[in-house]
Amino acid sequence: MRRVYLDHSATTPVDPRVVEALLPFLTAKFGNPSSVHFYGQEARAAVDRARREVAGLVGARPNEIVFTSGGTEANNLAVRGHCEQAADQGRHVITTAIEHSSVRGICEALERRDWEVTRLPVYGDGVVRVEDVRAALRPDTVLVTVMLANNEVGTVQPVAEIAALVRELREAGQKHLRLHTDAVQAAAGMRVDVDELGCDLLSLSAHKLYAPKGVGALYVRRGVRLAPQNIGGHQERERRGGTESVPLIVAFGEAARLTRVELEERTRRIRSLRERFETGVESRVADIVYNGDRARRLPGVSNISFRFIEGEGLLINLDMQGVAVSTGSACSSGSLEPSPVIRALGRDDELARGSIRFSLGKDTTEEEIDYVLEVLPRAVENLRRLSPLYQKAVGSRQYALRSGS
Amino acid sequence: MRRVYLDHSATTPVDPRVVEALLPFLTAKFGNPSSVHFYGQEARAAVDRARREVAGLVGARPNEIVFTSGGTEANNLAVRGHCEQAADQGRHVITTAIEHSSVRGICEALERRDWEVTRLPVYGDGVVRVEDVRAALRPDTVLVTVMLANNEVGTVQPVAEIAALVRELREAGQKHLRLHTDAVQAAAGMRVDVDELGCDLLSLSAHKLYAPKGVGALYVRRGVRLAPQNIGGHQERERRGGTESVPLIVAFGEAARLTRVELEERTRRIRSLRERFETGVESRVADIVYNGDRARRLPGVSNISFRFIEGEGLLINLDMQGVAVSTGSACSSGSLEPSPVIRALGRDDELARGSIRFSLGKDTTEEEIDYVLEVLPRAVENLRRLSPLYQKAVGSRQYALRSGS
Amino acid sequence: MKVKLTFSTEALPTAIRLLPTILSVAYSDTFKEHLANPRNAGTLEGADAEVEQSNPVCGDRLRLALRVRGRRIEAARFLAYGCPPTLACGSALAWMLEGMTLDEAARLTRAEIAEAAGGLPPRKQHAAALAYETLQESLTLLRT
Amino acid sequence: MKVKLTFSTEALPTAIRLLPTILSVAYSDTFKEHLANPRNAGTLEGADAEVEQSNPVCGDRLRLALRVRGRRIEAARFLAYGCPPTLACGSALAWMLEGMTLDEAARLTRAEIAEAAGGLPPRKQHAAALAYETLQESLTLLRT
Ligand SMILES: Cc1ncc(COP(=O)(O)O)c(C=O)c1O
Ligand SMILES: Cc1ncc(COP(=O)(O)O)c(C=O)c1O
Repeated sequence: MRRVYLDHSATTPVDPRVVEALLPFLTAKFGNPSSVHFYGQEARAAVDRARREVAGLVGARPNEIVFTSGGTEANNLAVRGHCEQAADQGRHVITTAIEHSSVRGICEALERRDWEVTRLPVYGDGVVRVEDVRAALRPDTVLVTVMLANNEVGTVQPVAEIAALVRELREAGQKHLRLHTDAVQAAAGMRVDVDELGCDLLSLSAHKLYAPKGVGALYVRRGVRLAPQNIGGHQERERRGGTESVPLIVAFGEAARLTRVELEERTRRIRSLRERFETGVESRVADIVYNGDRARRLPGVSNISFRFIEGEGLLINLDMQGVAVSTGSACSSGSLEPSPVIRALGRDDELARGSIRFSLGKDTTEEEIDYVLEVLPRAVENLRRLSPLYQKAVGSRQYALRSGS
Repeated sequence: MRRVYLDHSATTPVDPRVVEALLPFLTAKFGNPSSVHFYGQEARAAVDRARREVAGLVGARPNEIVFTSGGTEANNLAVRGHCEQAADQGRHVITTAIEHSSVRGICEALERRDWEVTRLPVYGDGVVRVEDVRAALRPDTVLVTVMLANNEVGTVQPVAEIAALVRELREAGQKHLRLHTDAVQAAAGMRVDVDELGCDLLSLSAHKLYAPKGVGALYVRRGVRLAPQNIGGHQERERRGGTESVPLIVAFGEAARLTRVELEERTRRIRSLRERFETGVESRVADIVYNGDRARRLPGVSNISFRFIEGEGLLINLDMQGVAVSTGSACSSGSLEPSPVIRALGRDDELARGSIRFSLGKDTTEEEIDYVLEVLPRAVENLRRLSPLYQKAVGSRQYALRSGS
Repeated sequence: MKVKLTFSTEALPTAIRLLPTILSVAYSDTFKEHLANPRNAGTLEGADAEVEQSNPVCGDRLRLALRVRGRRIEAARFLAYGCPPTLACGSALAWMLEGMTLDEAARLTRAEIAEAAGGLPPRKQHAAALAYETLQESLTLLRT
Repeated sequence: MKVKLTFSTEALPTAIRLLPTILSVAYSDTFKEHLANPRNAGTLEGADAEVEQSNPVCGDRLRLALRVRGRRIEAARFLAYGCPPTLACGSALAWMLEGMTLDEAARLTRAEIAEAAGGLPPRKQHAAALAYETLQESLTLLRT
C-alpha cells in the first residue's frame, strides 16, 4: 500500500546518516563511558563529541548539556529539579494552558504537594501574551515554564520577551526565578539559541530530529542548580545518573549536527509544501477551521478542524488509505477527551474533536502531498455523509436557501 | 592490538542477533507507539512483544513490566516510587552496605528528607544475613531493598529467604511493606524468577544482557502501586511517561529471549573459563586475596585484590596491553575513594585499593583467558617492583628468613 | 413517523471506499469491514421511528431510522458522529435489525451489538451502549 | 645516608614492558611514556637521603633516594604506590633531578613536576603535590 507519513510532530524516521553514525556504538564500540580502559574512553569521547554537537545546535556550552532519556525526562528534570531546589524561596509556578502532557503532569503533581500553579490562556491564536506573564509574576514565583513551540498547533511563543521580564525581576533581587522552555518541537522547525531566547533551562528530544526515540537533553545554564531526579553514579556531572545510552547519544549528536547544517533548507522546503497542502485543502474541502495562528507557527504543522466529523474517524479512514496523521496530542490520542490544546483556543467540542494535525517532515514530497489531497476530501465527504450533524446543517442550509430565495 | 574484554559487569557488547532485531525499528518501523495509525500500531505491537519476552525472562506477567531508561531509573522508580507512595505508613528503609550507587544514592536522598535507613553489613563474605534483616525490621519499615547479586564481587544475596520474612510481616498486618531487589547483574548469570524470589519489585538493565545501554525494566508485582517518577503521557499504563524507545525495547526483548534460552549453557561455559582463570592466577601470582564468597557468586565474576599495588595502576597497565578490566564499581572508578563494596567486606585500605574485577562474558574464549594469564602476572610484578610497600614486605620477609635460619 | 427530517436524501455512501485497514492490533476484521463499508447508512423515506441519541460525556451521536411492516423491521438506517466504534456499532445495529421482529429487536443486548461490530476494546464499550439505548428509545417510540 | 633500607636490591625494572597505551583521552603521550617506561625506578646504593612520603587522604606513597656529589644530584631513584599519576610524577621527578644542582632542585615547582609528567587532569594534581613534598623533605634532610 502507498504510505504517506504526515505525523512528524509525533516522531520522525531516523536519518540514514544517523543510523550509520550510531551503528558502531552498538557493535565494536560498546564500552561504558564510566570505564577507565580503552573501551570506556572511546565511548566517553563519543559522548563528549555528541555533547558538543547538541550544544552547538542551541548555542550552548557543552557542559551546559545534560543528556536524558527524552523530552519528557528533560521536562521533569527542569521543572521538578528546579522546584525542589527552590522550594524554600517560593512555591509558585507560571505555565500555559497548552504545555505538553509532561509539563502539564508535573505541574499537577506540584499542586498536589501544595504548590500554586498559574496557567496562562492562549486566546484564539494559541499564543501566550507577555502582559499576562507580567501580571502573573509574584514575589514567590520561582519558575516560568512556557514551551517554545506547541506540539499540536505549532504556534511559537514569545519566550525571548518573557525572558526579559524574568531577567528584570531577577536583577531586582528575585534570584531564584528561572525560565524554562520546552523546545522539543521547536528545534525541528526554527533556529533555537539559548542566549537569544534568554532561558535558563531548555528541553530537547532527539526523536523529533530524525534520531531514535529514547534520548533527549536538558540545557542548564551555567550557574543554575537542579536537584537531580534520576539518582545514581557520577554521570552527567552528577546531574543525571545511569549508564549513558552511548549509541542514542551519538545518534542525537549527529542529528543535531545535520539539523544545524540543514535547518534553513529544510524549513524552506517544508513551508512551501505546507502551502501547497493548505491551498489544496481549502479548494477541495468546505467547512474547515485552522487551529492556531497561521503566521507564528512552525513550518511543518497544519492543524485543521473539519466540521461535522470526528478526528479519530477521519484519522482511521486516512490510515486505511495509508496516510498517517494525528488527532490531539500523540500522547493522549488513546483517551476520549478532546485535545486540551484545541480547547484552550476556545473551540467548541465539535471543532475540538474534529481537529487533525498534519505534520510534514524533511523528506515529505510533492507527490505525497498530492496523494493526500486526493484521498482526504473523499474521506471527509464520506464521513460527513454518515454524520447526523452534517445532515442537519445541510438541511438547514437548504432551508435557509429556500426561505431566502 | 590484541584486545580482551573482561569487563562484562560494566557493560556487554550487543549481540548481533539483537542488532538485527532492533535495526528495522530505527528505519522503516519508526512509529510512535502512542500513535493510532499503522506506524504507531506496528510500534506498539513490537513493544508489547518485547514486554512479553522480558516478562518471560523473570517469570512475570507482561503487564507487570514497566520499561525504563535503564537499571538506575528502575531502581529510582522502585525505591522512590514506593517510598513516596507509602510515606504515611512509615519512613524506614532497610538496605545493605553493598548496593549499587543508584540505590545507595536514593537512600541518601531519602535520609535528607527525614527517612531512616538501616544499612545491613555483609561480613567478610559479601553476603547479607537473613537474621540481620529480621532484627532490622520495624513496624514503620515500608521497604527492604537488597540486591540479588552484587556488581563488584558477584555475591548472591538470600532474597527468597528475606521475602519470607517480609511476607510474614505483611500477613501480620504490615500491609505496606515491600521487597525490592536489584537484579541488574543477576539476570545475566543466574535464573531469576519473581515468584521463586517472592519480591514485589525487581530491576533489570538491558546492557548487561547483550542489548544496548539506555533501556531497563522494573517488575512491579500486580497490586503494587508506585508514585510515578518520570511524569507525562499515558505510556507504561501511567507508570512511566515519555515516548518509548522502541528500538531499544525491541532489543531488550530479543536479548531477554536469548538469555532465557541460552542462560544455562552460557553460565556453564563462563564458569569453567573462570575456573581456568583463577587456577591460572593462583599458580602465577602470589599475595592475592579473593573478594566475596567464592561459592555464592555469579559465574562470570572474579574479584581479586593484589597486595602491594593499586588497582588503577594495574588496570591501566593491563589496558595498555589490551585487557579491559575494572577496579571498584564502573560507575565510581573515576573517583578516588576505594570501593565501598570491598570496604564493606572488611578489607583494609590497601587491599581495597588493590582490587580488580575480572568479569567474563558469553563470548569470552579460552585463548583470551590464556592471554590475560600471560600479561597479568608480568604487570603485577612490574608494579610491585615499583612499590615501596612491596619492597618493605620483601625486605622483612628476607629478614625473617635470615633471622629464622 | 415521529421525528421530522429537515432534509431529504437517499443518496448515501453505500461504501466508504477504503483500502484494507491495518488496525490489526486495535480492531478486528469485522470492525474494520464496518468502517470501510458501513451497512445501511443514511436516512429513510417513510420511517416509522427516527431517534437520535447522544452520549453527553463524549458527544457521540447515533441516529436510527426504522420502517416497520407488521411486527417486522423492514428497513433500518443509521447516521453516526463519533469515534470509529460508534460508527461501527451504528452500522452493525442497522444491519442486524433489518428483517428482525420487534420482539427479537427488543431482546438484543449491548454485548450482541458489540460482537456484531467485531468486538470493542474495553475503553470503547460506550459505543455499544449508545447503540443499545438508541434502539430501546426507537422501540419505545414505536410502542407509543 | 639518613634512612636505613631494610632490603637490598638493584635489580630494577628499567622498563615496565608495555604496549603503547590508548589512554589518549585522559592522558598525554609523555604521561603514558612515564607509565610504560618509568625513569629511574628503584632504590640507590649509598644514597645520601632517602625519604618516603604518603598522602594521608588517598594512601599514595612516594619514596625518593638521592646521591649527591658536591652540590649536584648525581643519582635519583624513586618507588611509588598509588594511582598512575603518582607513578608518573615519581618517574618524572627522579628523571629531572639527576644532574640538577641542589639549588635548581629547590626551585622546582609543583607545576613543573606535573608538566614533566605530561600534565595531569585537575582531579589528579595531588600526585604532583606528593612528589613536590617528597622532594622538599629530601632537600631538608640533606641540609641537616
Ligand atoms: C512539546 C513536547 N515536549 C515534550 C515531549 C516529550 O518528549 P519525549 O517523547 O522524548 O518524551 C514532546 C513529544 O512527545 C513534545 O512534543
Ligand atoms: C547492580 C546494578 N544496579 C543498577 C545498575 C544501573 O543500571 P544502568 O547502567 O542501566 O543505569 C547497574 C549497572 O550499572 C548495576 O550493576
